[in-house]
Amino acid sequence: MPDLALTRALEAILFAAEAPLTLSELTRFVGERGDLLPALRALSASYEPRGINLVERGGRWQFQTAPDLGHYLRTARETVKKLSRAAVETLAVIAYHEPVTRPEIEQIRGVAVSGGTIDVLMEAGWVRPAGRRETPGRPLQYATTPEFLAHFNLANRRDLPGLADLKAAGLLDHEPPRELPLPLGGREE
Amino acid sequence: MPDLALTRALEAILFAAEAPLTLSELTRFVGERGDLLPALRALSASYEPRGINLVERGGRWQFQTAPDLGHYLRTARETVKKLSRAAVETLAVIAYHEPVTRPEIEQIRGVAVSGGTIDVLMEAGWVRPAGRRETPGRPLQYATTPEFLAHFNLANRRDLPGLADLKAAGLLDHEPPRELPLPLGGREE
Amino acid sequence: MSEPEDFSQSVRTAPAASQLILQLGAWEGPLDLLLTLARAQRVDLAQISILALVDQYLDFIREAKALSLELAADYLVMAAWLAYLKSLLLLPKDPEAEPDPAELALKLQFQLQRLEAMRDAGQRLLARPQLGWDMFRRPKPEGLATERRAVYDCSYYDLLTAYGAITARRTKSVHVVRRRAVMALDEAIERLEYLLGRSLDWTELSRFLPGDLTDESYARSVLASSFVAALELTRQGKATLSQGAAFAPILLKPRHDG
Repeated sequence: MPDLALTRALEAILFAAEAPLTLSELTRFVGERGDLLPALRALSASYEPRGINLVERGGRWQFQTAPDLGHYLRTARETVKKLSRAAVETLAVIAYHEPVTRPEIEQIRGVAVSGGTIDVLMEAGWVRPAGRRETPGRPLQYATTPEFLAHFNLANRRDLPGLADLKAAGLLDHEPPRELPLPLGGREE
Repeated sequence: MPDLALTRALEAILFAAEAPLTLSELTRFVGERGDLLPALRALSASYEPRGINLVERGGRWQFQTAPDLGHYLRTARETVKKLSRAAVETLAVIAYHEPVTRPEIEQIRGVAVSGGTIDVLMEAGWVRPAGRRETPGRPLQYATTPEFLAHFNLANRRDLPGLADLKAAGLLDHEPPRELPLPLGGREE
Repeated sequence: MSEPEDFSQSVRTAPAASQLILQLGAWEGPLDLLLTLARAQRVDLAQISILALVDQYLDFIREAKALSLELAADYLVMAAWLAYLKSLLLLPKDPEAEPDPAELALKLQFQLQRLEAMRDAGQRLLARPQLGWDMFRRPKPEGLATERRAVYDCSYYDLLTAYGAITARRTKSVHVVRRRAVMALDEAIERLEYLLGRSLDWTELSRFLPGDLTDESYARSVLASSFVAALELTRQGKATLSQGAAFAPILLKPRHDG
């Protein structure tokens, strides 16, 4: 392990932090000490076998309990809200295609997406508006958040299950130039 | 270390707990597994060199940051503030007339000096209380600090330009006007 | 298998249109229905026969209509579009055809594959360890403190200008009117009356002024005050004034009869 004093400081800071911290936030607390990444990686490795893990999620570092120990901790906790099928599908479309506009989501799902579906995902903190597409109409784009990655235990978007295969199969390409004139249903959920 | 699975469970439970836990509370979470104390002691020992420690306080176990690292958990964010005109003037009076009492500052400025003004100058580190004047009422005197000299790049107070210098530099803007003083009361800024 | 099969299972084993009709309303629009039908073919979506799929969809719509089930407009629009696609696919291949029916079929296939992939991805996401269920963070972290420390900005120039301003203001506020050398009117009257009493005939006013006036401003003050004193004494009937012409010497004579 590199500098023990630095490692201990990082440990204490991450433990006491109210939210996951980026490298630059960590630097503000430990002071200029060169590259923190090797120290964080070593620390993370040292926690790997433990019941507490140090993980990087979307560029932010945090401690959390090991994923296999959830059953010890669930008792007193409310269960995760059940997402509708439409919401899960919309979340997947946004995660795998981001940044993506609502018409694109509808095109992929073949259904008009109700405003409520994206709202639910934004309320959960997993989806955010991500600027406007510079095309006629300047439609709003959506993307996932670091909290989305943290929630599903993903280090970054490359960790999305099956992402590489889907890409290789061309299924994440923005479709061939002309879209099918498929009618969109008004029904969802 | 005894049972790794037990140790990991204890680790996760103590990490995610809202409050320090007693042995019997821990037992409720992990189930009957015999005496937890050896496992807790071993776990505590394994955290000893780390930035996070596992400690027992009055029969309750909890994780906390190592006591020597408190200073890492604070950071200072500097914001630049402009001194008010009243503060600059007060500072100037103190610098030219130190040690000087508040009534004297008021007399020289011709305006009542609010306590907050001197507080700001003390917060900035430029002014300090400098004992009491041995006159009736024993008023507190103020003087400048070494930081004041450092901030304005002065070797000592004698480096402050005299009135003649100020006039020559055009800083003492105009001579007292010839006409009679206006019959006004206190002139505030 | 004694357990009741779920719907997707039953579609796979018995893709009869009648069973599908019972499930009307379970689909999120025509594309969803198409995907369900495609899956019922139990072949890789990449290998699927679009023509067979189109037939299945059209059969489904026809049967639903036969049973007088309410069909959403978009299902019918899709049926019309698929019927059109089918006719294009069945016609002899025309290289000039626009749009190319084979390309349209490929796009439909792509859309079905993509929808299935996303549906699958959603399930795989849900299968992952989740925060608040599998992993937990500290519920009440102490938090990190950010102390806001103010750094005050004041230049040396600001400091000196301020002192300059105070000094200027101060000199102003303690300004004292310099005592100028003047002869007050009372004094002038008293003096003139005394001197006039000792003269007998017309005498120039200037002759009554003190002779040793070196201070010019005092001299002017004496002249002015003495002139006003002469006017005052005349008004009181103690003197008579005379002047031959403009700017001629002013003459003064006592009057004793008043």
